[in-house]
Amino acid sequence: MARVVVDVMLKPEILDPQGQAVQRALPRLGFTGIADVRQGKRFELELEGPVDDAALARIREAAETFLANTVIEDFTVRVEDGQ
Amino acid sequence: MARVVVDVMLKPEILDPQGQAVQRALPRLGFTGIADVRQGKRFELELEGPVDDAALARIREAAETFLANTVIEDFTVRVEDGQ
Amino acid sequence: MTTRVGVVTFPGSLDDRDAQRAVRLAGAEPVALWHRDKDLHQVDAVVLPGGFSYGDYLRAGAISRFSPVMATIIEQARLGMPVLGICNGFQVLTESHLLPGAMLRNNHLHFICRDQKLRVENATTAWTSDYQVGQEISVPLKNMDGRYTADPRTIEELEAEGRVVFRYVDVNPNGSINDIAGITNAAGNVVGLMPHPEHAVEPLVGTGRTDGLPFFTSVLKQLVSS
Amino acid sequence: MSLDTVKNAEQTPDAGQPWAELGLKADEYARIREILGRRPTGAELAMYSVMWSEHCSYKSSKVHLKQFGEKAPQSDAMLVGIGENAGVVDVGQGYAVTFKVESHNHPSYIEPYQGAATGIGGIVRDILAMGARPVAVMDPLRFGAADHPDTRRVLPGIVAGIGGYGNCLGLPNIGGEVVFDSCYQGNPLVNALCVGVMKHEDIHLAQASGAGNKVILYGARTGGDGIGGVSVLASETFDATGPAKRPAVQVGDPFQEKLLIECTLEVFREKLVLGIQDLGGAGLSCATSELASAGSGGMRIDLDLVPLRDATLSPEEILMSESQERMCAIVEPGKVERFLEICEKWDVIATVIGEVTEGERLEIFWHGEQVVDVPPRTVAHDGPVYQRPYARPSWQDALQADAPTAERLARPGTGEELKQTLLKVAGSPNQASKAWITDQYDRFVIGNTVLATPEDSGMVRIDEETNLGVSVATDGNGRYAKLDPYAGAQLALAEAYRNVAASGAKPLAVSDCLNFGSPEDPDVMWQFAEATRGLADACLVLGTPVTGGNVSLYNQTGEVAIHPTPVVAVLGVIDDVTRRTPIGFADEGHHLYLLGDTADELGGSAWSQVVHDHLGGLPPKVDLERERLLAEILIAASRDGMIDAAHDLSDGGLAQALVESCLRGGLGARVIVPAELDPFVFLFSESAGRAVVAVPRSEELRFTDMCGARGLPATRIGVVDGDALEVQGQFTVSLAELTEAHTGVIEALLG
Ligand SMILES: Nc1ncnc2c1ncn2[C@@H]1O[C@H](COP(=O)(O)OP(=O)(O)O)[C@@H](O)[C@H]1O
Ligand SMILES: [Mg+2]
Repeated sequence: MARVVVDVMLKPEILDPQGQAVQRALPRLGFTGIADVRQGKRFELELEGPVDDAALARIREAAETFLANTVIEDFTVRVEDGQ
Repeated sequence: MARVVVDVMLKPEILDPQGQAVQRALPRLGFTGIADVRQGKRFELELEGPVDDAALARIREAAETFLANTVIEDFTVRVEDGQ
Repeated sequence: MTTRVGVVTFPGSLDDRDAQRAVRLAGAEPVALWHRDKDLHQVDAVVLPGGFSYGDYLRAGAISRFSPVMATIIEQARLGMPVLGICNGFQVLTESHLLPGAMLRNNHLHFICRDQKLRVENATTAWTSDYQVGQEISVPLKNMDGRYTADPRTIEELEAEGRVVFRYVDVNPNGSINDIAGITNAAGNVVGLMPHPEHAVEPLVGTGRTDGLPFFTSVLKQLVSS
Repeated sequence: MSLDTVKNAEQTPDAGQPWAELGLKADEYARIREILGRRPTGAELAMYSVMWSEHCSYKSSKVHLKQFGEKAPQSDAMLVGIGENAGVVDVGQGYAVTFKVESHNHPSYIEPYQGAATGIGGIVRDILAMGARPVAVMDPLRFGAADHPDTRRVLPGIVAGIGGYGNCLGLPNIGGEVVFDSCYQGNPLVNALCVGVMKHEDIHLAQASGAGNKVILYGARTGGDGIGGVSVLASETFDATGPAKRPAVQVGDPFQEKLLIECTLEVFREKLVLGIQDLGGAGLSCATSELASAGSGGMRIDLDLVPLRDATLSPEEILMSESQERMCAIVEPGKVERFLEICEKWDVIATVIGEVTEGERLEIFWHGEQVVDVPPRTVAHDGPVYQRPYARPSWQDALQADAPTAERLARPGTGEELKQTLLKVAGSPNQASKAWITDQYDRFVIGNTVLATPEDSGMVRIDEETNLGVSVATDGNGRYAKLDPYAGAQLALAEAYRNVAASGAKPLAVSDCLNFGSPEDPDVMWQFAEATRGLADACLVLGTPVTGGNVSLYNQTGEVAIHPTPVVAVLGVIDDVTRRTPIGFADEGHHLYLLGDTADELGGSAWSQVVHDHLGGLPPKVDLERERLLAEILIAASRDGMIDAAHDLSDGGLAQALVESCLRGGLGARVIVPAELDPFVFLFSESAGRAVVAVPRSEELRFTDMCGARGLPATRIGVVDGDALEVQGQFTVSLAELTEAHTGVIEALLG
C-alpha cells in the first residue's frame, strides 16, 4: 500500500498559540537557539490503489475541501518515499 | 535561517480517534480508496544557528522529552530542504 | 399556528436539549432534526446547537458541515431562513461558509467555562431584535476553539457593515480579533456566536440569569410578523 | 507459537506457564489447576490472572469491606446495593439515582491526560450500565507539592484529560477536590465520580440468562490497549525508575463514548436489553465472566467475531484488552435486529459474539478451537481472599503526641498577625480558589446545574416540572486520616454529609474511594482496617448506607505510602431545588450565625500545614449525633426559607469559610469574636459539626428558636456588610485584598 502525507499548517499571518507555547517552553527546558516554532497537523493516508496522478488529484481535493480549512490553513500533499 | 521539522505520530498500536473520524468521513464526501488515516502533529522549528549535528541532537532530545509524548507517540526529526 | 424551530442533533451535539428548552420557554415549538435527514420538517427557523460534533476531531464543525441536513440548511439559509449557530453551531456555520472567517484554538490553549459579559452591537438581525444596541448581557461561555479570526478585508467589511453582532466586554476570553463574539451574514438571518444564550434562559440554573432568552423571542416575533 | 487449546492443555499438563509474570502467586496458580482439574490454557490463565488481581478481586480489602454490608443502616432508599456496577438509590417521584466514585491513579501518573480521561470514561460506563442517563461528574484529585516540578507535568495533563473527556461527553462537572501534599508526589490520586438518573423500572443489571439469548459486543474496536494493565498497574507498586513493565496506554475516544451513551439509552428505552455490562478493567474477561456468573446458565463466545483494530492480537490479548468505549449486552434473538439498527443509527459498531447456553461453563472459541472452558463464578467471584496482617504502626503514638499546642507552635497574637495568617491560609494552594482548574470544565451543559464549583455541593435538577434535585459532595482529608484513620474516615464522611446538608439537600447514601499504600505493609493495612471500620460505623449512625465504591492500593513509592486517603461521596435529595442554599453572602444586613461548638482543635489543620508545615496531634473530635442535628437544622432552614446562605466549616476553619462566602457573594462581613473564645481559635480551629449561616432579620427569631428548641448552639457572630471582612478589635481586610490573595495562586504555579 502507498502512503500519501498531507501537511496542514496555519497560514503564516495567523497567530499560532500552540507553536508559541512550545517556543516559550523550550528555553525553560534548556533548549535555546530556536527562533520560531509553528505547530500544524500531519495526516498519513494509506491508499488502497496506486498513487497515480488521478489519486493525487483526488487527495489534493480532499485536502482543499476537508482536511484543511483554507481560510486559515495551507497544505501540502506529497508521496511518502522509502516506506 | 534553517528549518527542522519534527513529525509526531501516535504509535501504530495506539488508538487514533481523530484519524478514524477522518477516515470514516472521507467516503461520505465521495473520497474512496483510502484504507487508513492517521493524524499527527507537525512542528516546524526555525533555528537561529546552523543545522549541524549538535543542533540536531538537541532537537532530537527536545522531541524525545517534550514535543512527543513517547509513552504513546513516535517522532521523526528531519531538516527541511528546499525552503 | 405555533412557530416551529428546528434544533439539529449531530453525532456529538451536546446542548441540543438545552436549545430545545430555550425554544420552548420562548413560546415556540422545538423540532428535533437529525443530521442524516435532509428534510427540515417544515420548521421556520433552525438552531445549530453547541457541543462537540464528531468530537471536534479534525476541526470543530468540519465533519458535521458535510451532513445531509446541512445541505438543506445551507440552501434554506441562502433563501432567508433564520439560522442560529451557537458555539459548535457557529463553527459549523463558518466551516460551511454561511458566515465568513474561522475559529481557532483559544489563545491560552485551555477549554474555558465562564460567565461572559457581551455587548450587543447589532439589534436588527433575526435573532437580536429584542435587544438594544449597546445593551450588556451575561451568558455562559464554554469552548476550546473560540478564537474568531478572518483576513483583514473580511474584518473591515464586517465592521463597516455592522455585522459584528456581539463583542466580549471586560475580558476577551480567547483572543478573538476585535473582541468579536458573534457575527451575522449580510442579510441578517444567519447569526453565529460562541457564548451560549440557551444556558441563560432560567433564573434557577446555569448562571441564574435570563439574558439569553431574547434570542429566541426575537426570532419568534420576526417569524410571526413576516 | 501454536494455539494453546483446552485439548492441548489436557495433553501437556507440565508445560511451563508465566503465572508469576502475570502477577499470580504459586498457591493461586495451584488453585486454578485444582478448579479446572488440569493446567489452564494461556487464555484461561490470562483471565484468572487479571480477574484475581487486587484491582478486580479486592483480595486484600474484601474482609474489611464486608462491614459496609454488615453494619449497613436500615434504609428504604436503597434499590440496589453493593456488588453491582453501582448502587441505586430511590429519590422519590419514581426516580432512582445511581452514583459511584472510582480511582484511576496509576494510569494517570504514567500518562496524565489519557489516564484521567479514561478514568472519566470508565465511571460513566459503570453508571450507564445500571440503566441510567449520566447527568454529572465530579473529580476528587490529589497532587504532590504545588511547587514541585513534576506537579507541573501531572496536574495540567490530568485536568485537561478530565475536561477533554467530560466536556466532550456533555456531562457537567459539578464539583470535586484539589489537594496538594508532597505525600502524593509519585502517586497522584485521580478519583472520578459520576451520577446517573433513571426511573425505577429502568434499572438494569449485569446478568446473562435465558439459553439462546445473544451476547452483543458494541462500541469501539478492540486493540492492544492496556493489555496487562489491570494486573500490572493495579497490583504492584509503581516503580518510578523503570519503564520495564510499562504497558500500552489506554487512549480514550470521548466522541465514541458519547455515541455509546445515546445508543445505549435508546436500546434501553425500547426495552431491548436483558442484561448489560460495561467493559472496563479486564475487558472481555471481566464482562463475560461476570455476566455469565451472575446469570442462570453458561455462555459461549466466539472470539473471531470480536471486531479488532489490530488483526495480530492473540486470543489472550483480546480477552485482556482494555480498549475503552465498549459495552456488552444480552439480547433476545428476536430483538437483535432492532438492537443492531439502533447501533447503526448512532454509528456504533455492534456484533453478536456469542450466546447464553444451557450449561454452566463459560466457553470461548478461537479459530474453531476451544481455548477457554471454565466455571465463570470461579473467575469472577471465587478469587483469593487474604487476611493480611495488620498492626498499629509503631510511630502512631509519637505522631499523635506531637500536638500543635500554643507552646509548641507559635500562634498569631496581634490583629495584624491574625490578618496575615488569614491571607496566608486563604492564599495557600490547598485553600486558594480552584477556578483555574474548574474553569476548564463545562459546568452548564444539560442545563440542569443548580449549584457547582465553588459551592459546598454540586446540585442538579432531575425533573423540570417538579424541581426535584440531587446534590453530591466529596471529601477526604488525608492529614486527618494519617493522624487517626478511624476518625479521619469518619471526618471525611461527616464533611461530605455536612456539605450536602448545607446546600439544603437531605443526605441519603454514600460511595467511597479508598486510596491507600501497599496492603503488604502491616502499617498500611492497619490504616485501611481502621478507616473502613470508622466509615462503616459512621454510616450506621448517620443512616447513610455505602452503596458502592472502589479501592486503590499500592499508592506508594518505595517504602513510603501516601497518607491514607478515604474519599467519601455523599448523595442527597432535595424536593425543590429552588430552595437550595448557596454559600455566598449576597444580602447586606443579614445576620451571621455560627452553628456548633468551637474548641481548640488544630491537629492536621490547614493552619498547621501552611504556617508550620506541621502534621501531628489528633484530628478534630467526631460527634456524629451533632452532625446529624446540624444537618437537620440546615435542611429545615433551607426548606422554610430561614437562611439565605450557608457554608460548612472545614479546612481553614471559620476564617476560610468567611473568605469564601464573602468573595462568592461579593459582600463583606463584620464579625465579633465571642467573649469565651480566643480570636485565633475562633478563626482557625477546625472543630467539626459547624457551619456559618446568613439569616435575614425577619427570620431571625424563628431560626434561633428552632436551634434553641433542638439544642444546637447558634452564636450570632456578625452581619453581612460592606466591602471588607472585619473582625472587630482585630483587623479589617478588604475584599480586594482577599481576592488578590485567594485567586491566581494555581495559575501562578502552573499556568
Ligand atoms: N477538581 C475539582 N473539580 C471540580 N470542582 C472542584 C474541584 N476541586 C474543587 N472543586 C470545587 O471547589 C469548591 C471548593 O472546594 P473545597 O474547598 O474542597 O470544598 P469543601 O471544603 O467544601 O469540600 C467546591 O465547590 C468543590 O466542589
Ligand atoms: Mg464545603
